[in-house]
Amino acid sequence: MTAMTTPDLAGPGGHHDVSEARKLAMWAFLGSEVLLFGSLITTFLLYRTRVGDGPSAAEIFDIPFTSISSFILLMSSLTMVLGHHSWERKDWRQMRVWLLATAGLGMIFLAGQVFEFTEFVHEGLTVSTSPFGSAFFVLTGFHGLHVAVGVMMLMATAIMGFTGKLREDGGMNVGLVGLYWHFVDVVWIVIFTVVYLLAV
Amino acid sequence: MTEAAHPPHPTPRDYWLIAVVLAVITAAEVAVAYIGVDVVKVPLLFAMAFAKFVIVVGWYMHLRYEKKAYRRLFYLGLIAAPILFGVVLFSFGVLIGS
Amino acid sequence: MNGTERHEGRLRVGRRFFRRPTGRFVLFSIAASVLLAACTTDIPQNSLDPASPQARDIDNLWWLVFWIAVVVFVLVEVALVVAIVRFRRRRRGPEREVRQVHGNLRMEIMWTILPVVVLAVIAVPTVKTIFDLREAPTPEENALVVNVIGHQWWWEFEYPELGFSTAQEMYIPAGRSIYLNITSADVIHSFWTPRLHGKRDAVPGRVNNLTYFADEPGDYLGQCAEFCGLAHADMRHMVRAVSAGDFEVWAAKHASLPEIPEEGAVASGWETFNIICVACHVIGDVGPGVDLTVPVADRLPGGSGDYVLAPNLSYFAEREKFGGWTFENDTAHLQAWLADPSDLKPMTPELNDLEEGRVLGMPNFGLSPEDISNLTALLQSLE
Amino acid sequence: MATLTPQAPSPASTAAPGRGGIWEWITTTDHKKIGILYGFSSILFFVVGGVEALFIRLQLAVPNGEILSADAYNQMFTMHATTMVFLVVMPIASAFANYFLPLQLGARDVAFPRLNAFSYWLYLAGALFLTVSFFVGGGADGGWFGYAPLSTQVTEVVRMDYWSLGLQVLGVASIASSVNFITTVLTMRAPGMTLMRMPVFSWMVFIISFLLLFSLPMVTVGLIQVFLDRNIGTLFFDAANGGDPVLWQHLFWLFGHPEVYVLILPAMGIVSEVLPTFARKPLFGRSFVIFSGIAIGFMGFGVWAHHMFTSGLGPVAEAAFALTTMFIAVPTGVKIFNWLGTIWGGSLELNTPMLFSLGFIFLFVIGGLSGVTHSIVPADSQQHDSYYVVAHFHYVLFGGAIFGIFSGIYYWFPKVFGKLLNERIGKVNFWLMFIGMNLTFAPMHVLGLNGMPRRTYRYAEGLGLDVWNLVATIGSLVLALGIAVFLYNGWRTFRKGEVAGPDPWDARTLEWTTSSPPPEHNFDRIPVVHHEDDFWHQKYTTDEEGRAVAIPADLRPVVAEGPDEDIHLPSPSYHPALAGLGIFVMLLGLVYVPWGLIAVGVGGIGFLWGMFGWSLEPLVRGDH
Ligand code: HEA
Ligand code: HEA
Ligand code: CUA
Ligand SMILES: [Cu+2]
Repeated sequence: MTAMTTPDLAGPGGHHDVSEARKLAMWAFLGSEVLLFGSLITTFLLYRTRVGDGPSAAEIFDIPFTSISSFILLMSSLTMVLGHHSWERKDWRQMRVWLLATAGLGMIFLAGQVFEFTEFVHEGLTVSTSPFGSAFFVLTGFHGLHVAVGVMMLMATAIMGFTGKLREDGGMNVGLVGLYWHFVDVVWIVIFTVVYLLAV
Repeated sequence: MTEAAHPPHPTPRDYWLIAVVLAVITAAEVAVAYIGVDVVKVPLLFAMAFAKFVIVVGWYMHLRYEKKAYRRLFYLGLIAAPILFGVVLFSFGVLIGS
Repeated sequence: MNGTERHEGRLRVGRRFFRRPTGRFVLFSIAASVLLAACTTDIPQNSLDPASPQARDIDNLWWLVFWIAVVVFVLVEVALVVAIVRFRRRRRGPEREVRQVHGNLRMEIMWTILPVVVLAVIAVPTVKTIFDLREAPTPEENALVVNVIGHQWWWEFEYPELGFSTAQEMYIPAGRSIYLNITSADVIHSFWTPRLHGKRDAVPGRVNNLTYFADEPGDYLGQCAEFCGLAHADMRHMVRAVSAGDFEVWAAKHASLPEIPEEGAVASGWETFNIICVACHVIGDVGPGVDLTVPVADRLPGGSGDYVLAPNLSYFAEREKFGGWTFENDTAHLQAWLADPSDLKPMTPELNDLEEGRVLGMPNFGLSPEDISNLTALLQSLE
Repeated sequence: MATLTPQAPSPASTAAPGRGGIWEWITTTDHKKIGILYGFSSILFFVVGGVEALFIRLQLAVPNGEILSADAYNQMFTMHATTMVFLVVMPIASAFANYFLPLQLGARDVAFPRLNAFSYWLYLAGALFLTVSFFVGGGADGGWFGYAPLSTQVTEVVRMDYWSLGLQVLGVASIASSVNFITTVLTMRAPGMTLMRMPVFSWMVFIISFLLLFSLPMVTVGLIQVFLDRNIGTLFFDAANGGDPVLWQHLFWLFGHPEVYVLILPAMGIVSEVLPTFARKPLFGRSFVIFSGIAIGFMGFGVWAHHMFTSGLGPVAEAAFALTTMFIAVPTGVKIFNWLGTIWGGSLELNTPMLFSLGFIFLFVIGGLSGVTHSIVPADSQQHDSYYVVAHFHYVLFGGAIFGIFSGIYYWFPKVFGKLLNERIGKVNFWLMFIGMNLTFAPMHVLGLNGMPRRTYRYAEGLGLDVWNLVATIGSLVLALGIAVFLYNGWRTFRKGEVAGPDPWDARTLEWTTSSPPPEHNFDRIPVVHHEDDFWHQKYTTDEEGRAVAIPADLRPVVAEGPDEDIHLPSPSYHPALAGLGIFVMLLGLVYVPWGLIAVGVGGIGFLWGMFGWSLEPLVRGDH
């Protein structure tokens, strides 16, 4: 915080740049989200071996399956950044394609998660089987929730792109949605390692 | 408010390249998880996850190209989290135990 | 009039403050409250009236820190009051401007370093005492182990080496180390006997330790200190330190089964006990007891039968008070309790779930007056 | 609110005229109106929380008090603390921040006016939701830090559901306004207003925004876990099945300790504004006051486990946290000493705002020193969860935060409402509160050392507690009288207060350059800043000795010299309020799953409607 006193941040005066401010706000919010997921991950680390009578991580995880869905989510960052690129160039048509592709990949990921959850429940792991189960479902479920919100925002922006309501200083813009989306992806990178790969 | 040191923004070609790198690391991660020796496995996995993290945040989220203020906002959270949670886990004996 | 003259004039006013009645009153009340807290010895839970080496260590540390704090307090507050009195604007009138001082680096450094030094002085004995008090008794000390188990809303005391358990009153031999294993059967409680030691939380699923050592035989009152729900206020206990000989006698009594007469009111009470009370309570070997040979660390809170559900009543009559050491153990209170426990002590037995091991109070069984007097007779016979 | 007659619209303003009345308040996106909304709501809840406190004190006046049942008592202190902390001190700081941050920075509004409105409505939704619980199944009764597994026990009773959901929503509201304030500070300062020239109050708001941003997520996760343990059978805090209740303590206090600095730093900011104004001297060691605030912010994240000294952390962790805790006294001391330096050699005008600030210093030092005695772990094992702790935190919270806030109210009231609070009544108000406060809370030190545990609805005779409890109760009545006098003062002032000019105190910062109350657009022209305390430098210069010399009015520089431009004020919008209402309905529904799911649906629709409407409507209507 100390170094923020550098004069390069001196107020720009009355006419502040709205989209810059939004980006800054989004970064601050994401900084806060780091602590949110940090707490969930910490809970998981504390409970990952407390499996009680229920199945353990190693017994039920299907690493190849999760690797594929992780890969899909990772690639959605690529489509996202390409959409962002088109948005910056004001190529609305391409932008819509990439945004919808991103939303699509996100939905595939979510479908994978739903499938995974039902599998686990069948194999006897629910939220109330063991602290491991609670921590696992709440952590990954929370991440899933973030993905779902991201998908909704992507769809909304894409639709706004169709109807021409999307302006550069609109309340939601592709820049912001992009930051959020990448962040959700980044969180999954950590979850994939901490939750899945460490259990092998 | 021009920060002269800004490197040029990546192009779509760069984005695709980065994606390939990310894919390769992911493959390596899975491989290490299965065949790695226990002593090196955990640090290696964390190193690779960290690399992916940095790549996505730096290039896809353009943090490399942003103003210092943005970076600091995010870094604050990023630095606080491992320290605080490290202490919590330590007090539960998790870090020493496993 | 130049500045210095004016300032001297004001300083005098500052001195005068403490000679005025208000000033004296302020000083007096501060001194008085300190003395009252420190010097009264007939307060059963006075944390500044130590009766054990541990409590004495804490007490010494407290007074060191207290007096340092008093010095800081006096310096800062006197500076504040003097500044107010000396520099206050007296009369309305044309504004007299003062020098615009922006700061002084040397002073900043000084008042950063000085507190650091003071705190460093406090830190050394603090850290030392933390580690000292954590030390478990050595084998030579031949400590007596007592498991202290918090329940909503009473304390259970197990003597695993002696093979029995009791409730509300913890007997210990004076002059011998007692090693406490503190845990809980339900929510978090905190075991606190101020004259013997600081408090330690009873956390379900964990065992916390504390060493007690009563210098002299005597009664030491204590109370649950962590909020644990409805009757947290009524969750007290009494530590009875007795001589080694008396302790032997007491332990021998508890290690044997109480005798119940074959007939009379007591016998009828025993019948009722075996029909109703036995669902939760233990007398002798009757009732849902637990296996004391299982280390307390290996037991789980909750429904697995690892802890008893209600106080052991084996030698109930020896207790001075019951119900979380809250009510006189006399006929009137016992009968009132049996008639409607929740009327005496706030509890929510309607939320009990014995299967889950959840007991939030003794239910009202709608006992007849006859049952009540028989049960009272039974309880009073258990000396 | 007759004093709020809208200012004559500035010719440059393009804001759509409001429809007036209630609707104007519901749809407002003006940071000043939102600030006033926050202010009045918190005063209202202050009375609620205060009356709860009075019930507590009346119950404890004599041994075995019988005014409240144990059940009612437990609700009282839980809701008293929850109300005071989350519905009074935090939002009232938010009130000041909303109103004065833009004015002190020389800006027309905060960075995101509609998000700002949304924060308020979310706060109100959470506050009403928590308070409503009293009338439907009972207020929360698990203590303000809701230790698990007590808070997750007995899931068929809904009380702690209200608590966990309500706090959750208040947390989201706070995160939103923190993001808003951070962005405002970083992007909206007037030209020339470097960070080091920023007024100290704005600095403290900036700092607490970071504290909230990084501490609220922890408790959010904890609250979710409590809610899920209660409602869907997760096992986070279920020791019987391998969960660990101590995890909750970490998550709560990782938030809870930074939170107490969130409560005190704004008050310290206020004191740092008031003292220089009425000492007629600049703040002594200004940069040290600011940096010590930053230091407190950082260190505040490293001490949380001092609330868990008796939970069995182990000696290493206990020693470590004892050290971090006691050394937080150093930056705090720096502040205290610099305030002393500020008044030393000044010309002190002992009016009400000044008295409250001086009272703040006096009382906070006491609370701070008892805080340091808490950090002595062995001693804390006696003090913890006793009335000694209650004494500590009321000295810092009431003597500190509330006194600072009262100072701020007396100081800024004329700016906000254009009228001065009465001085004579103000002094009576101060002395009643000062005496009452000490009568109430000083005896609690003794009570605690005499072994009185907190959160006990009754105590037995003969424990040496009777006298001091009675004194405390009498003190609380004096305190109540003082606050009643304050309420009367406010009410009287609205009716016949003395009209204040734009700058009644001859103050130092930019908010005093505008009219009282300020026009809707704050500044006709955005000021250009050349100094810290810029306004003072417009009015004064110094002679060779460094004494202030007033600059004759006709020689003063032009106050506002920024570019003359079109002023775009954000248009009113009902969407933030609608989204807030939606959340309120959803919350109610969540408590009563499954049939409450209908309400969740209805509320969800309202919420989404608000959000979408919000993101589709332009910030400034008629723009583009
Ligand atoms: C405004 C809120 C506020 C503030 C500012 C503080 C400030 C401090 N607090 Fe307090 N605290 C609370 C609110 C606050 N606290 C609350 C609400 C609780 C109880 C929660 C609950 O259980 O319900 C609590 C509880 C609490 C505990 C736990 C007690 C227990 O439950 O057992 C501890 C333990 O260390 C503690 C310590 C401190 C310290 C060291 C400071 C320091 O920051 C104080 C520093 C200030 C000074 C020391 C005075 C000025 C300095 C000088 C004049 C310099 C010279 C001084 C020295 C050399 C010593 N506090
Ligand atoms: C900022 C926070 C804050 C504030 C301001 C206060 C203010 C007060 N508090 Fe509280 N308190 C807490 C925070 C606060 N408290 C916390 C965190 C706890 C811990 C709870 C827990 O353990 O979970 C606590 C607990 C607590 C207890 C301990 C309860 C227990 O452990 O059993 C007590 C006991 O005396 C108490 C008393 C008071 C009193 C008398 C006031 C007084 O200062 C109140 C003054 C206000 C009034 C008296 C209202 C005046 C208004 C009127 C009289 C209106 C008149 C109406 C008209 C004219 C229309 N508080
Ligand atoms: Cu048990 Cu409080
Ligand atoms: Cu704290």
